[in-house]
Parts: sequence; C-alpha cells; structure tokens
Amino acid sequence: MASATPILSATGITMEFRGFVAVKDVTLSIREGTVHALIGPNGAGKTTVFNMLTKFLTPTRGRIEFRGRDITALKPAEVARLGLVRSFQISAVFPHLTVLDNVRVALQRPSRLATQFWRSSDVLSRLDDRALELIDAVNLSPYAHLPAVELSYGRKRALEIATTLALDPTMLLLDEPMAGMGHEDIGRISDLIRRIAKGRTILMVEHNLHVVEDLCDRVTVLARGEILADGSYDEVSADPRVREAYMGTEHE
Amino acid sequence: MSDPLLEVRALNAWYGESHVLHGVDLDIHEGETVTLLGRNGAGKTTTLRAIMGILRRREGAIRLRGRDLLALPLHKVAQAGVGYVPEERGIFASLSVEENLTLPPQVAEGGMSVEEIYSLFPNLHERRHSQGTKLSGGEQQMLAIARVLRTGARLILLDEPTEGLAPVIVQRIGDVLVALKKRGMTILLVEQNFRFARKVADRFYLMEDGRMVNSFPGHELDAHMDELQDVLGV
Amino acid sequence: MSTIFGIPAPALYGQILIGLINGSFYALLSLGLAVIFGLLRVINFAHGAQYMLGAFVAYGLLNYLGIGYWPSLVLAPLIVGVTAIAIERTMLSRLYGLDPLYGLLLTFGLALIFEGAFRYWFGTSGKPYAPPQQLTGALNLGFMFLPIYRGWVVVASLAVCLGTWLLIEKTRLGAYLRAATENATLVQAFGVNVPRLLTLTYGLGAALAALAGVLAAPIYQVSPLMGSNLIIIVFAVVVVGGMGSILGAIVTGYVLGVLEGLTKVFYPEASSIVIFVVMALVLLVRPAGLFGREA
Amino acid sequence: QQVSDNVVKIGILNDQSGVYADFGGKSSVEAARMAVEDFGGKVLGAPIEIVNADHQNKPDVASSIARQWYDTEKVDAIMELTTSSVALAVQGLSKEKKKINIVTGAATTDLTGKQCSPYGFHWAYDTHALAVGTGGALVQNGGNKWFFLTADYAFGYSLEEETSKFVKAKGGQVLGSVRHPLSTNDFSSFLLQAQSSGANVIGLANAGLDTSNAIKQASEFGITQGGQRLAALLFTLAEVRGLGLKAAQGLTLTEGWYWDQSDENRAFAKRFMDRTGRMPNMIHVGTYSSVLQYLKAIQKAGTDATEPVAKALHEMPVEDVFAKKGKVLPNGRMVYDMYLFQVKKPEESKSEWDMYKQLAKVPGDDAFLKASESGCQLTQ
Amino acid sequence: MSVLCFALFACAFNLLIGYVGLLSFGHATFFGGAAYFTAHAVKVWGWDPLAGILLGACGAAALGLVVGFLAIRRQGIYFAMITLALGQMFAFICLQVPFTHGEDGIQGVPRGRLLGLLDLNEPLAMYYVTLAIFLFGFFAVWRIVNSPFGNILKAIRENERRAVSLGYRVERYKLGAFVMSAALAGLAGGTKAIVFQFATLTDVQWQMSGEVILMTLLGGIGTLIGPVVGAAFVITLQNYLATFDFPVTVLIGIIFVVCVLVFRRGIAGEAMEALRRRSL
Ligand SMILES: Nc1ncnc2c1ncn2[C@@H]1O[C@H](COP(=O)(O)OP(=O)(O)OP(=O)(O)O)[C@@H](O)[C@H]1O
Ligand SMILES: Nc1ncnc2c1ncn2[C@@H]1O[C@H](COP(=O)(O)OP(=O)(O)OP(=O)(O)O)[C@@H](O)[C@H]1O
Ligand SMILES: [Mg+2]
Ligand SMILES: [Mg+2]
Repeated sequence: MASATPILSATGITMEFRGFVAVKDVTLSIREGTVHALIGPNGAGKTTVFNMLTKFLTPTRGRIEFRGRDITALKPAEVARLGLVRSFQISAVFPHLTVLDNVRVALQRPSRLATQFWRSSDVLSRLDDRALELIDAVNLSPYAHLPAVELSYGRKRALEIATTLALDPTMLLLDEPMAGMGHEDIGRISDLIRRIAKGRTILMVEHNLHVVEDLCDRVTVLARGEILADGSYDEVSADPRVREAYMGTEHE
Repeated sequence: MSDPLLEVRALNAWYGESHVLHGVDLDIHEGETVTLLGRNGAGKTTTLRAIMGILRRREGAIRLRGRDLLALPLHKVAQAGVGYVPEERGIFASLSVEENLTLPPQVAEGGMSVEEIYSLFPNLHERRHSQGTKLSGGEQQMLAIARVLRTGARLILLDEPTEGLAPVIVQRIGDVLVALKKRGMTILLVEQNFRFARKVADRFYLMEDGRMVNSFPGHELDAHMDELQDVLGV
Repeated sequence: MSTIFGIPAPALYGQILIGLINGSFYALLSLGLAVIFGLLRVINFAHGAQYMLGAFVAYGLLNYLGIGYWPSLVLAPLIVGVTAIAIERTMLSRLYGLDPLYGLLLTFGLALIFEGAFRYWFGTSGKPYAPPQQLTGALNLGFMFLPIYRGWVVVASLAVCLGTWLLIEKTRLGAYLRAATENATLVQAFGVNVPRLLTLTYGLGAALAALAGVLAAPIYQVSPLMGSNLIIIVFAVVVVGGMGSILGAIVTGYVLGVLEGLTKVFYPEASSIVIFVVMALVLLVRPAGLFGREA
Repeated sequence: QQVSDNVVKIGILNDQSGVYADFGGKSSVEAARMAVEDFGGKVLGAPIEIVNADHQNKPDVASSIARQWYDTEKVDAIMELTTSSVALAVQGLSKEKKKINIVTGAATTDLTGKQCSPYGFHWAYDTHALAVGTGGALVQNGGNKWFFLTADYAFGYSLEEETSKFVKAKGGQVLGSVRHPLSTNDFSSFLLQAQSSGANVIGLANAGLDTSNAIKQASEFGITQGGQRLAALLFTLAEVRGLGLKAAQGLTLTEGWYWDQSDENRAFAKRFMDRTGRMPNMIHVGTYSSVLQYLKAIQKAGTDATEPVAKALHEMPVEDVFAKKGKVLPNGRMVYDMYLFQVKKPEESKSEWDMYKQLAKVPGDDAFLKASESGCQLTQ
Repeated sequence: MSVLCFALFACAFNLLIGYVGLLSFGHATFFGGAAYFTAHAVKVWGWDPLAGILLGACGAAALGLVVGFLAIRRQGIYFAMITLALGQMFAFICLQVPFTHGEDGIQGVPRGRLLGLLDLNEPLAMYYVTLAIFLFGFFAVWRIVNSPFGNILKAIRENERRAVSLGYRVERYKLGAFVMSAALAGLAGGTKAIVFQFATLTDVQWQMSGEVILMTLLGGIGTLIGPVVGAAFVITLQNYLATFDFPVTVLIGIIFVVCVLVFRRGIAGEAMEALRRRSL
C-alpha cells in the first residue's frame, strides 16, 4: 500500500536561534501512507522540526516539499490548507467554546462556510453529525456541550485530536498525542490513530515507546538536532547509541 | 504512629460553580512518598491546587504539622515549606533558565545548591542563559522540578513530573526522587505512569470522581492490580 | 559656518540637545508606564494625570506650605505614589485576573476625574512655578544657550532611568516582577507576596510620573491639561519600544525625543506626527516593538 | 402680547469645565446676572431669566442644548458661545430658528463673514481685531521686525496672515515664521529659530496652553532679556496671571477691556470680584454688555420678537462699561475700541491683579473689518 | 436622533470588542472621518444626502483597511494603543488639511432631499431616515455576529494559534471584522453629519473614542442591545448635566470607574443576568 514516493520531504533543514543550533541539517522523507515516528531525547529538536514543517518557524536553511510542491516559503495557514495539519504539544483548544463548537470550527473551514457573514449560523448545524461522530471517536460524547476549559487535561488532548481530524487532512503531524493521557485513553487513541492512518500519512512525536512500537512503520531518532538513526522500530531500538541517548537501560 | 505531616480532612473544592472534590481525606507522614492515582479528570490536580491554596474555593481542613493552611494566603503556604511543581510547568518566558531556577525564594535550610542541580540536569546547565520557554517541553519539565529542589521545601507536590519525558530522563527523575527520599523529603506525587510510581511510592491513593476510593502501601500494589484495572482501565 | 542640509551645524547640535531634553521626559514617563504595564498588565491611562498631579503637588507645597523645589522632588512623588497605592489597593487590585482592558478603562476613568477636578478647581490657564535659584540662568555652549535647569533635567532623568533599569533587570526583585507578569499565582505559590509587590509597583510607576511632573513644572506651564496631551505620545513611545520592555522604553524615549527635535527643524509641520509615523513603520517591520519580545 | 410667554429668557452657553473655562465659564453667567440687575430685573414688565449650560466644547452637545432651549424651553437668545466650532454651529441653528445669538467667546471672523446671520452678532474681539491691535500698533511702538510662531492649523494661519498684513502696512518687516503643531509641549526648538532670526518681535499666533508654554520657555531661554519682545495674539488676563509676572513680563497683547482703565471699570471689576472671586476679562464684560444691550433693544423695540429686536440691535449705539460709542455693522459686527497692553514687571505691579500697562488704543474703525469687506452676503 | 447615531456607532464598536475581543481606542477616526466626508460631499459637491452618507461609510471602510492593516498585527492592549495613536495621527491630519476647516469644522451642511424626494429639513422625515439607517446597522451587526463568519471570529479570539493551524488566515478575518466595524461607524458618523448639519474635530478626537467605549461598557460589552442603552444613557446624561454645577468630565469619570468596578456587565448585561438568575 505504501508507495515509494515521499509525500513530505525535508532536505537539509537547519534551525538556529541566536547562535544556538536546535536542528542541524536534517533530511527527512516520509512515505505516503505510513505512520512515521520521530523520537528522541528532550530538547532534541522534534518540536522544532514540526514547527518548521508546518511553517510556524522558518528554517534557517533547507527546503521542504509537500506532495512535490515546495512549501518552504508558505505561511502556516496555507500549509494547513494544503492538507498538512498539526496538533500542539501543549494543548491548544478554544477554551470558551463547547466541545462541539471546537470541532465545528475545524469542520467549517473546508466547508466554505467560514466567510459567510450574511447568513445565519444555523446553517452550521449541518456539520453537527460529522462533529458528533468525531467527538464520539475520541470518547468525549458525554462532554459535547461542555466548554472546553472545563475538561481535564487529558480530555483536552483528546479534543484536540478530534479537531485536527475534522479537517480530514492528507497528512497529520501529532506532537505527543498521548502525553498526559490515562491508560485506557492511550489504548483508545492508539486505535483511533490506527483507524485514521488508513489512506493518510502520519508523523508523530511520542515518548511512549509501546505506542511507537505498536503503531509506527518507521522511526527516526533525533538527538541534539541531528538524525541519530532511522529504520523500523526493531532496528532502531537495537541500536546501542539510541539505547544510550534515549531509551535508557531499563527498557527491554 | 506519629501525627501526619500533612493532614487533609473532608476537603471539598469548586471551580466556580462546579463542585470537583467531594470530601477528600489524605494523610502524609514525614519522609513518606505518596502517589495519587486516578484517571483523567478524577481530581488529582485539583487536590494539589486546593492544598496549595491556588484554588481558593474550598471547605474542610488542611493542616501542615497541625497548622491550618486553609486560612493562609497563598504565599504563606509556600513559606510554610510546601513546594509545588505544576502540571503545566509554569516556566517564565521573561526569565532566563537560570533566573527561573533561582526564582523561588528559599523557605528553609537544606535545599540543593545550583551546582548540584546542574549536575543532576546537564541540559539545563547547557541552556542556562537561554529564555525559559525556549526550552523543549521536556527540558521545561526538568526545570520545573529543579526549581523547587533549591528552596528547601520539605514537602513537595509534584503533578505528573514524567509527562512528555524521554525514558532516559524518566529514569533519571526516578533516581532523583529516590535520592530526595533519602534526604528525608516528603513527596506527594500525581502520576499516570505507575511503573514509574511503584519505584518510589511508599503508599498509593486511588482517586475517582473527586473522592478517595482506596489507599494501600506501595508493596501491595500487585495485590490491588484488579482494582486498578477497574478504576484506571490499565 | 558649516551646514548640514542647509541648517547650520551648531543649530543642529542645539536641536539634538533639546531633543534629548524632551526625550528625558518621554523616557521617564514611558519608563513608569512600562513598569506598570510590565507587572500589572495595566495600561495606566492615569499616567498623564499623575504627571500633572506631581507638578501640582509641587506647586501646592510651595504656595501653601512654603516647601521649595528640592524637597518637592522627593515629597511630590511620595505623595502621588501613596495616592496611587491607595488606588491600587481599593480599585485596581479587584481587576486582576480579568481582561487587562478593564484596567485601562478604570485608569481612563480616573484620569477623567483627576483632570476634570483640577480644571474645576484651578482653571485651565495654569499656575506659575519658578525654577530653583541654584539652577536659573544659562550656559553658553558656543553653539547654543542652554538653560542650566534643562541640563539638570537630562542628568536627573538619566540617573533615575538607569537606576530603575538596574533595579528591574538585575535584581531578584526585578526577577519577581517579571515572573509575576506572566503568572502571578505561581510566583505567589513559590512564597512571594505578590499582592504587595503589585501595590508597590503601581506606586513606583506613579511616583516616576510625578517626578517627571515636578521636573517639568519650571519648564512647562503647570496646568491640568499638561498630562493629557503628552500621554498619547508617551503611549506611542512605549509601543515603539516594546510594551513592558524597560530598556526599550528608556532608549526609545530619548531617541524619539531627538528625532522629534530634528523634525522641528527640518519639517516642523510634521513634528507632531513623526512619532506616530515611526510607530507605524516599526509595527510593520517588527510588530513587537524595537525591544519587545515576540509573544 | 409684547413679550412671548411673559418672560425673557437668555441662555448663556459656554465652556464651563473644559479648556476654555477660564475665558468665561461660570463667571460669565454671573456677569449676565449683573446685567439683568443693572437693567432693573424686568423688561417691558416681564421678568428676565438667565439659563446656562456647559457645552463641553462639543458642537453637537451645544447644538442639542440650543435646540432644546429654543424648542421646549422658549429661550429667546443665546449668548457667549465659546470656541468657533460651537459658535458657528449654534449661529447656524439660530438663523434657521430665527433667534438672536450674540457671540463673545469665539474669534473667527466667519461669524460676521461667510457664515453671518441677520440675527447673529459678534460682540467682543475677533482675529482681525487682534491682528490689527498687536500687529499694527506694535510696529508704531518700535516692533518692526517680526518672526512668527504659528500654531499649525487654520486659526494660527489666519492670525499670522492678518497680522503680517498690518505689520507690513505700517512699514514693518516679517522675517520668517515657523509652524508648530497644536498642543506642543516644548517650544525650545522653535524659540531657538526665532532667537536667531534677527527679529525684534516674536509673534505668537497660537492660543491657550501653547502660548503659555511658549512664553514661559522664552523667559527660560533669555529671549526677552536678549532684547526681543514677545507679542501674544490671543491671550487674556487670566492666562497672564497663570503664568505669573516673572515669566510674562514685557509681553504685549491686545484686549478689549482692562479693569484698571477707568473708575467705571474699577467699580465694575470690584463688583464682579466680590461675586466671583476673580477679575473680569473682556469676555465676561462682553457678555455683560451683550445681555444689557439685548435688553435695551427689547425695550426699544417694545417686544421680544426676533426681527424688531435684531433691527434695534443693529441701530442702537453701544454705551456701557464695556464699549464706548460702540456701533453694530449690518453684518452683526459690534465695533468698539481695542487696546494694546504690555505686561508689567513684577516690581512695577502694586497688587495681585495689577498686570497691564496700556501702550496704545486701537480705534474700532481700524480694528474691525468693514461690513463690505467681510464677505457677508447680507451686506452685498 | 443623536442618540440613534451614537447608538449605531457604539454597536459598530461593540462588534469589535464584544465579538472579536479587540478594543479599538481609535474608532473616532471612522466616525468623525465619515462625518467629514459626508459633510464635504453634500455641502461642497452638492451630493444627495444618501450618497453622501454612503460615501462616508465607504471612506470609513477605507480608513479601516489602512488602520486595521497596521493594528491587527497585535492583540489586546497593544492593539488598543496602536489604534489610539493612529487615531491621534488622523485627528492631527484633520486639523491641518484645508477641507475640514480646522477648528471651525464644516458648518451649515444642507440636509437636502433624500434621493431628491424626501425633504430632510422636515424633522420627522429626518428622524425616520435616521431610524431606518440605525435599524439597518443594528441588523447588520446582529447578522455578522450570528453568522458562520462570526463563529470563526469567536474561535480566533479564543486561540489564535490554533485557528492558524486549522488553516484559517486569521489576519483576513480580523481585518474583515475591523473594516466592517469601521464602515458601520462611518455610517453612523455620516448620518450624524446630516442630522447636525456640521462635522467638527470633536468627532475625530480620542475623547470621542473614549466616549464610545464608555457607552458600550455602560450598556454591556458583547450584548446586542447594550451599546444602544449605553449610548442613550450617556448622551442624555451629557445634555442633562450641561446645566448642572458639577463638572461633567468628573462625573463621566466616576461612572467609568463605578462601571468597571461593579457593573462590568453593563446595564443590559446586568439586566440579563438578573433575568437568568430569576428563571433558575
Ligand atoms: N524559539 C527558540 N529559541 C531558542 N531556542 C529554542 C527555541 N525553540 C526551541 N529551542 C531549543 O531548541 C532545542 C530543541 O527544542 P524542541 O522543542 O524542538 O525539542 P523536542 O525535541 O521537541 O523536545 P521535547 O521532547 O522535550 O518536547 C531545545 O534545546 C530548545 O531549548
Ligand atoms: N478550570 C476549570 N474549570 C472548571 N472545571 C475544571 C477546571 N479544571 C478542571 N476542571 C474539572 O475538574 C475535574 C478534575 O480535574 P483535574 O484537573 O483535577 O483532573 P486530573 O485528575 O488532574 O486529570 P488529568 O490526569 O487529566 O490531569 C474535571 O472534571 C475537570 O473537568
Ligand atoms: Mg517537543
Ligand atoms: Mg491533572
């Protein structure tokens, strides 16, 4: 199923912050239809890579292509419109909107219902079915009418995933989707990701190695801003350098 | 048994109108490490915030060495020797890493020195002059923990300290907690990762829907696996 | 005589010097504003009124109590600072945690009250205030005639600016201040008495404004209107410098003062809007202001 | 029925809390009351009532109040009308409603020029008179080389332009001018330019706080000590007092009235002082005079109907404490003598309000535009 | 009639503060600017009053585009400061350009005949026209707020970064709202010029921006009817207090302070809250 052509490729991207090189000359290519993990110790530059790929940061050097198109110079909103959508490491919801509205905001964008200021917002109710479906998928149905602030941390993360999915993106970038989730939710979200991965490409950052092992076709390990290893989970986890820099001694 | 260091009785707490804690009871003795388990939204964070006094709408009793904390303004609670590592970390953007680290005033003798902390977390040493929030997520977590170690607080409240950390670092933090315990520090830990928690915890409390549903010593963890399964969905 | 763009060089130096003097006022005022904004997230609209109050207190001290300039330099900021503390305790402190716009609206209301009341009592034509004996007269610098009093203003405000900057950027107290801007609750949870810190900061900011007022009294007419015109310019200065940036406020104050002075020579008609034009340009290029940190 | 509604109601509409409150303000209301008392409290047997309002310098507030006064409160005439936007707006409304208004608090010559009204009168100073007084008369007093500090808006330009005209007409020279923005705090840059211009008179074509600040800073830069004279084109007694003689000494300015000019003036000033705690300036006395004259006109016309009263106002000479041999032109302009004053040195002043010495008298016919030159449609 | 003009102005302002969360401290620019455009078009060019008012609204929209372009780069307090400074700049320009006639203002604007038919010198006709314009504007605000577009505005106010990551071109939405608000403020300003028959500097000065904030705050930010109530209250108060001994500015200041401290929800907001409590 996975074709050989990369859907997203980054060539030699580098990010410097006032002299500090957070990401150095990273070349990454993600094949269409795969679930790809980006792992690495804290501060390795994973989020920074994400930020560059989604244009929240502009790389100091290097080139990024998405579906054969050079997106190095685009704005973040444009990238999202091309179907490359991200979630945030530190949770990002619309706090005073209800869960349902949060998801609807995302659904509204591709539906061309976004800029119509002359129509009643009742027209948005046609998005409700789809929204509720997504909310159910992340197990938030009981809270659909609660404002997002009132959700606990873990549920906010779940909501964020639902919102991201609502855009029906070609490719998703998930920054630590499991962080702060309880065990049952981890299972559920894993299932969800597995389900949505069909026909999509996913790049995720995750520290929960069970999840990585379970879900990902391919793993890239980043350390100190550079690629340390790249391959299947088994290959990578066997690499002694990876064990030392990232997994530690206890992980079997 | 001696009087507990921290004693929480029939604690109720509200966010605005919504009633979140329903009569929480909790005891922690000097030198103990106690872990709160519970699924998302059970009220773990809320319990810590209520003890600290960040959440002001509370009823019941919270006593530290017999002294009532409920009536104290927030800063007095910290000065009484309670350190807090918040869930959202709370690193300050306008301060450098080092300033962040040295920000909390010392409340008692016996805290770690800055050098000790740097040797514990070399990442922080390397990035000490950069802006606090420019650290990676995990580095921020280290900084948040490191910050209270300096103050000499004898009781620290830790909210999910391993969230988002690489396995190596989680291990290191586990080692740190063990070391702190040896120094006689009292720790109240909120944790999802109970593989990690079992290494350090003397006692577990199990929370559900704003109530304490059970409590048992650390070594009995295996015996309570079924119940955990039930409550946490492990 | 050498000329630059058709203006004799000495005249130009004169203008630069004068710009520096104006800049001193901008710097002092925007410094206070930046300090208050930095910590309380309140745009202190009453700042102009507090500046005016400083001048009037000095006037009052002289005319009703016979207290002269030098003691006023300390007393007036103190008095205004104390009133500001009262305002903070009774009103501003209730607004923390709400949208910062409410702070702006509250202080806007206070500014209206102060100015309205002073206009009612003192009329609009203002009151006389003479410079202290020691500082009257002028120096002949060769290229210009510099009133000694103005020289003193530059020196005094530079010293105050520098002192305040050091206090905030280089001390623990300053670190508390900066941290409390971001998350006051957390700083308090570390054991810092944040409410008191906030109160003192507001007092300090207002006192800085009042100090500028006393310094201004011998130069500008002591009038209820003196603050309201200045305050908008000072806001622009703060925006250009980067809100909440102490150093930014100071440096921008001086730079814009000089720039305005030069505009008065080359194209006087534009001198009132030059600061706003600069502001627009800066925002286009650097939305956070020259010294501001990107949010 | 001679008097509508059996009462003559006069509205004093001015700025009582804003920037121009010192020009007239509440004290003007007192001056109007004095006029009513001096007239005897009744006209044609009907009581006289003074109402007043603070227009806060907002033409829309002024216009709403005026409308309400005319429509529901049966006010017969409105007086004072500080600041030109308000005066023009209310005069426009009065014209539409066919009511009399007498302006003492605004300076624009448009009131009796392009926007004149058959029922509108301009009673005290205007920009033309100020220009003639300060510009013309000062040249004859030796101030023949001028440099202007001009507020950068229409009011400033017209003051500068007209003053220059008279300076030149009397054989003086204008060496240059610099325009400063309205509400400038610091005048030192401009003063330095004026200082080095070689002029012997620095004309201040601005108003209010701008003028005060310029004068104060001029003394600081030693401009007057250096032999240059300052001439303020629009400045009043209250403002001189606000500056203090130390800063204001030597300043020349034109006003239409000063309390220490005659026994009559001194007596009036004392009465006014007792009631308000301050000395009257030309606007207070102007308002007094306009109210008094209006009442006299009603008396003469035998009714308070607008047309006959306006006619009487146009015809009657003005003879009171404010104006001697004053006359009203067909465009509504009241013509009377203006004076050029110089501010005394602190050591010359004998009392708190002893501030001016008179330099020259400017006959009314010179001071004010002729009706035919005013551009008023009514006179063509 | 003046209440209707100011009420519309306040509604336009409320569109920004109440629904996008942007406090503009320079809205007088659009209100007063439009008044000048309308007054000039009607008086000097002899335009039909309706055309004049529309020109005012369009001119205000154009000004809104320029100001908005600069200001929307920042949020919250920064935004307020920038709009304030730009507004001040505009006021300076109005003082200096010849067509505004400086401090005299454009005076004696003829009301004329609406579309050549309706004589606006007739007070009742003028009143109904003003009412119609107000209702139109009020409806427009209501429509915008409760539209899909309004929904996105709320989301942006909540979390701008997230909205960007969902693919919204946030600046365009904000600019759009800003221009709409400016145009409606312009509609109010243009109408005012016809109603009062003059356009003066008071309408472009920052005190006017302060006044509209007061009206909105007093009536209730983010409530539809609030600004209308607030405008009516403030205008009435201003006229009523004019004949009082007490200085008006002081009283307005006091109202400001009291509102912020105790009735943050404003008159309409508090009333609705009271109703809600009773029905509970
Ligand atoms: N804006 C910035 N300015 C300066 N340094 C930065 C900035 N953003 C990130 N860094 C630094 O770059 C490095 C990489 O950060 P990044 O957030 O990408 O790490 P990460 O791999 O996502 O780590 P984690 O797993 O802890 O989230 C860190 O050392 C961080 O301090
Ligand atoms: N700011 C808030 N306002 C209203 N309700 C809140 C707020 N924060 C949390 N809650 C509610 O309080 C309850 C307890 O939340 P709390 O954050 O204590 O859970 P937790 O056990 O820490 O969960 P997690 O593991 O997800 O962090 C939840 O139902 C949540 O929805
Ligand atoms: Mg990261
Ligand atoms: Mg929690």
